[in-house]
Amino acid sequence: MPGLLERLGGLFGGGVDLRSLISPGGFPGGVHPAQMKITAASPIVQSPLPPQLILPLKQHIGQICIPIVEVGDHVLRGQKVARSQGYVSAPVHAPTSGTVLAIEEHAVPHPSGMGRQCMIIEPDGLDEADQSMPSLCDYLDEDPAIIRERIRLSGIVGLGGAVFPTFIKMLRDQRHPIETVILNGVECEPFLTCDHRVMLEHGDSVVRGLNVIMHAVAAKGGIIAIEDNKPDAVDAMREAIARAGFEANIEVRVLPTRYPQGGEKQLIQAVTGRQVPAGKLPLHIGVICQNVGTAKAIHDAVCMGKPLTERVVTISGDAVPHPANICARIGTPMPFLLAQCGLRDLSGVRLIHGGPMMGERLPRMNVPMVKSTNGILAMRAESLYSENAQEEPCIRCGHCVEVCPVGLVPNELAWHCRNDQFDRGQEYDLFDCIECGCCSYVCPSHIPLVHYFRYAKGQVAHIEKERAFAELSKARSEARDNRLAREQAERAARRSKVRKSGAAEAAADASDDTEAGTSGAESGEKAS
Amino acid sequence: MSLLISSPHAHGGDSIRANMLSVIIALLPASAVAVYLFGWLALFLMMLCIAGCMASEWGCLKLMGRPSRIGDGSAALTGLLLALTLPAAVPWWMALTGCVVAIVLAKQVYGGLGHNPFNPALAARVVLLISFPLNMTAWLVPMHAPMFAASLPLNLYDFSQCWQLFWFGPEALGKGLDALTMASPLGHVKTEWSRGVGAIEALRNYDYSYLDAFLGREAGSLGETSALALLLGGMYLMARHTISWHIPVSFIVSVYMLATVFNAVNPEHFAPPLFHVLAGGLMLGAFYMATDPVSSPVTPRGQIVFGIGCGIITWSIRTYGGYPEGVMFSILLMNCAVPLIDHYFRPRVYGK
Amino acid sequence: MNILMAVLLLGGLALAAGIVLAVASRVFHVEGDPMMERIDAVLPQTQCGQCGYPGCKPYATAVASGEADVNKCVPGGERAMLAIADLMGVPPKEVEEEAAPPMLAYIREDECIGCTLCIKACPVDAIIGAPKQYHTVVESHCTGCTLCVEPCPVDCIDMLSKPEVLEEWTWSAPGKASLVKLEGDSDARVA
Amino acid sequence: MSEFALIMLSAVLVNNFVLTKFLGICPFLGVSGKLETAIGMSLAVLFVMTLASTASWLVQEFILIPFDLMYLQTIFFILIIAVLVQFIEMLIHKSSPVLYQALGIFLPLITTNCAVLGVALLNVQQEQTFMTSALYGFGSALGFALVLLLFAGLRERIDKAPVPEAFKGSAVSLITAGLMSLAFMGFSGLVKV
Repeated sequence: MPGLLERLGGLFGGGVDLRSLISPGGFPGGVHPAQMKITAASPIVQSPLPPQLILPLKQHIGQICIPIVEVGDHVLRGQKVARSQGYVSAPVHAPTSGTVLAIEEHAVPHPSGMGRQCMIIEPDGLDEADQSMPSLCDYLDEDPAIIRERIRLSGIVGLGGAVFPTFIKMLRDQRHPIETVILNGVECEPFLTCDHRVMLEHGDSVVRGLNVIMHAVAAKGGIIAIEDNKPDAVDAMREAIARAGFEANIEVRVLPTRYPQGGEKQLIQAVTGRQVPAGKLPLHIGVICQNVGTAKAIHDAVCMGKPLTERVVTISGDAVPHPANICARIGTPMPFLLAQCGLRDLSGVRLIHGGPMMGERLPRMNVPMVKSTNGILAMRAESLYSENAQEEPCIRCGHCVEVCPVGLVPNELAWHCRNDQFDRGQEYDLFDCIECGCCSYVCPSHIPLVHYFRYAKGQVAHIEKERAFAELSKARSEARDNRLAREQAERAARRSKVRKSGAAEAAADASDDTEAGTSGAESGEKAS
Repeated sequence: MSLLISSPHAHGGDSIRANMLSVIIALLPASAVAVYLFGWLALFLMMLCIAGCMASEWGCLKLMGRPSRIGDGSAALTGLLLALTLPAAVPWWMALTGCVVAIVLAKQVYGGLGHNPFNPALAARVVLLISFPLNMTAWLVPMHAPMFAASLPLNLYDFSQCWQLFWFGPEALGKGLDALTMASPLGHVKTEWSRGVGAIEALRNYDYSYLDAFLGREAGSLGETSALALLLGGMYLMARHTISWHIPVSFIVSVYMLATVFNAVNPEHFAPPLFHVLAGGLMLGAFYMATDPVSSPVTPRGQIVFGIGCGIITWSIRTYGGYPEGVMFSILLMNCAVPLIDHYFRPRVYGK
Repeated sequence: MNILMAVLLLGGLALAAGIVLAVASRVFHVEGDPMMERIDAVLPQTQCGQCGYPGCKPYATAVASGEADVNKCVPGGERAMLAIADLMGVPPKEVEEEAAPPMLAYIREDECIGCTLCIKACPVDAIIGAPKQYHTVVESHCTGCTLCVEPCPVDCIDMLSKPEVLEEWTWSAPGKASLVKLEGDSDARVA
Repeated sequence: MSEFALIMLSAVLVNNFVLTKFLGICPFLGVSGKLETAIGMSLAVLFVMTLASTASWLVQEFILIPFDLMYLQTIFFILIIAVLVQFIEMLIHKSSPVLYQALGIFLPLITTNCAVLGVALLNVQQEQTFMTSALYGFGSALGFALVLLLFAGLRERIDKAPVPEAFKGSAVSLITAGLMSLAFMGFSGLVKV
């Protein structure tokens, strides 16, 4: 039935589906892109070790890590090789045993194509594990703080793509007790099936992981949210819950398929019917949201003592001969993974890091997969919509307004961004945009709306930064002017004193230069 | 070097062309009714207007050195819409003037597609109405009009007669314009009103029938007479999601409500609601003109405000104004307010 | 007689009006002109002097008093010009000089003779050092104004372009070419 | 009561100062670039026009008619209006610097705004009473404000549109005003005063 409706909707109008008329519940807006989940039935295969692993030292939102091993060192699988710096950070672990070849800048999966500090590890093929971290099998007896610390030390970040350090989301705040943990098994992006396969094949770990999270935040209930296009995952999760005996407080919630249901705030609204107030976090309404992959990683870290060193990746796209779900070590170069799926010649191919709706096109091919890599799409250049679209004038059809899950007016917003009217853009709630891409998806004029929003966000940040720097410079400049004026006054006073006392003036003059120099240096140091 | 390209990398496949095309398709029933009622004249007029608008568009873009956009169908749609709002007996040069006004003055001057604040077809029509009030209110007696069943002044299915009339005016047929035309229901009611005759009485002496109005067998502009054909097309547009329900429904409902209230207060004096809904250009305006995406609000709430505004102005002008019909004016007036409506009636932002 | 009456009445009314306005101007007197401050706030505060004034504040004062054009701030570029024009309520003027990409001063320390001349020249005290000691530029404070280059007697100060880092990268406007080089067309066969 | 309502309706919609009487075109074009400024200007005009029509009525009734100085009508009215505007400018400068900044040069310009003088003269011509002249002034100002706001909204959109070079700026603005004026013709005959 859903498939039929979708086809019917596609027949009637581009992208806008009739089902949104039938099930008005949940979040507003949204679209129904073609699913393209061609790897849904492909079991997860284990990737062999690549000849080299490229480990970016920052794979999360927050501060970059500091390497704690040196070039030439031998490392073990799961050994921490870079420690976190600052609070919002997650350490990096060696994905396998081997030798550190270099710590240098290397291209990372980023739309800019720029590089960042990476650790290059050459595997020794033995895959020896670092056993120093004990498993906490009886996690229910452990203090939640210990579990959180374990999750922090294991380098776990949100694997749905946001890569926010997980332990921060699990902090307990007495004023806002967590009632429900929502496990995000929605996977609304087309093509991607890694979460789907994880639920099918690692259901027990996922449920156990959810239980760990519930224990850590003292939540009473857990909900695993799955879209109705994955009935097998729903069954698998229900069975896993029954096996673990958690029927009383964990339930599976089946949601009608709609993009971007996997967005944290959208999912919370779809499941609880409540919106997270602006400027607040989900925990303020008693909810936290975690991805199913994250739950599995938490399970592995807590119950098996394994830090985050591998994850499941969907390799798909129309240029891939044999699409697959691959469990690979973090740091595995993408061409190595693509080669396993039969794609060796990368000419005329465009790589997308993530799904087609929110994933980024990668200008560089030889980049590693990282913690946020849920999918790698290799698309033929000619079939990549974003590369071939011709922007036409907006005809103000309002489809973007209808599909925006946040309630923005994308066409007006893009208009302001395009004209560099960034204050008007902020007035139109630019920073509430979640960049889900629904607006661009339905736009009959092929306007790259999301691109305009990203451009404007970047510009606003840039302007803010410049303004802050200008403030600082102004303060320094004023301080200098004041100092010079003061010195001049002092000198004049001294001179007149010297003259009065009849002493030689030359001494004062001679000391002028040195004085200015040292005082300048002093104030400079003070200010810095 | 390459262009930086942001997500999303997929698209639903909608296009401007598809949107314009579906509106043109939705207008087919009304166009067919126009041909049924006004024969060759309707066909001539529609073809002339479509050609005129497309030529104007092509010329403008050529003159400005901008890439041609003829293929997107927006000019053709404007032409068709303009033709459907014209009385069948307008001289060809008047229609052509309308085309030029619509495309040049109301659209290309503003930068072309997507930037015109006013509906081009309506802007052209109002220019014509004010410049040539006589021709623009002379409603040709249509074929199949019940009251003229016995003695039609002119056979509009006769190609050569229509050809003569179209290019050389009624004089070429040896007749005055008055001999070929009749009053439209709205015009009749307005005239009687100014003589102090109530609406019910006026409709009675006009031989008005709701069924004829619904099917379209009455005097009026080419495409505005048949509520049935227009409704069919409107349904199609809504089903295809080219337009949303907000504007047509709020427009028609607000006219209906106002008419109901006043009709209830004084039934002799004020025209009944159903008459208002079926009369004149309301259906055409509500489904095809007010919903013109470029000149209407984008937000659902804004669209409802827009529709209600159109409804109130339409009813007021019809009832109290100097002109018998207010749909065109009401839409143009509300077009002026669209930027403000869009600014002040935005959707609620998530969590705010 | 009639004329006299008219003159008297008109004169009287005008006089009364004048008195009312005079009193009002006293009562509603407004202190100061905040315009200079507001213009100063939109300037980039590089203190580079490229506008022909010795710093940002002097330029702001000159603009506010109508002396200087709105388009003289080179590092501020078009954005600063538009902001100033908007504040002053005058039509925008094209910025004549293209702003150089953001630069940082760098002192080749082994060549530095420790003369402190650059320290004195720096408008924001971003150079530290003592006489006869190496000087160095505090990167996070340098505005890239180039004022220190000229005074250096041994020409040991270079203006280097600011290194691009991933964290500060932002999206350029759609349709604008960026410096991103796309693999996959030329250097294929990576695996 | 219904007489007052009709006066208002007539002044706002049917006999709109800008679009049917073509008075006050200068501020209509000059201050409509931005919605914010237009709102400020509307408020100022609302204030000035209401006051001006009452003040000029008073001058008319108590100075001009008793002393038979009708031939000095224009000069008296201009004097009164100029003083009013000056006074209001000072008041706004003191009380709301933001509004003062927004209005900028246009507040003094109201002095020479033909709409203000027009409403004073029309009042005299139509032999209004004190109440109706105040109402007429207010209504006319409201009509001006309405059209100014609508126009400012449109202009904000048009100014950023890829208007052909030859039509940029006031040309396209005047065309828009013309089309608006055509649309407002729909109201003609709505109220017969």
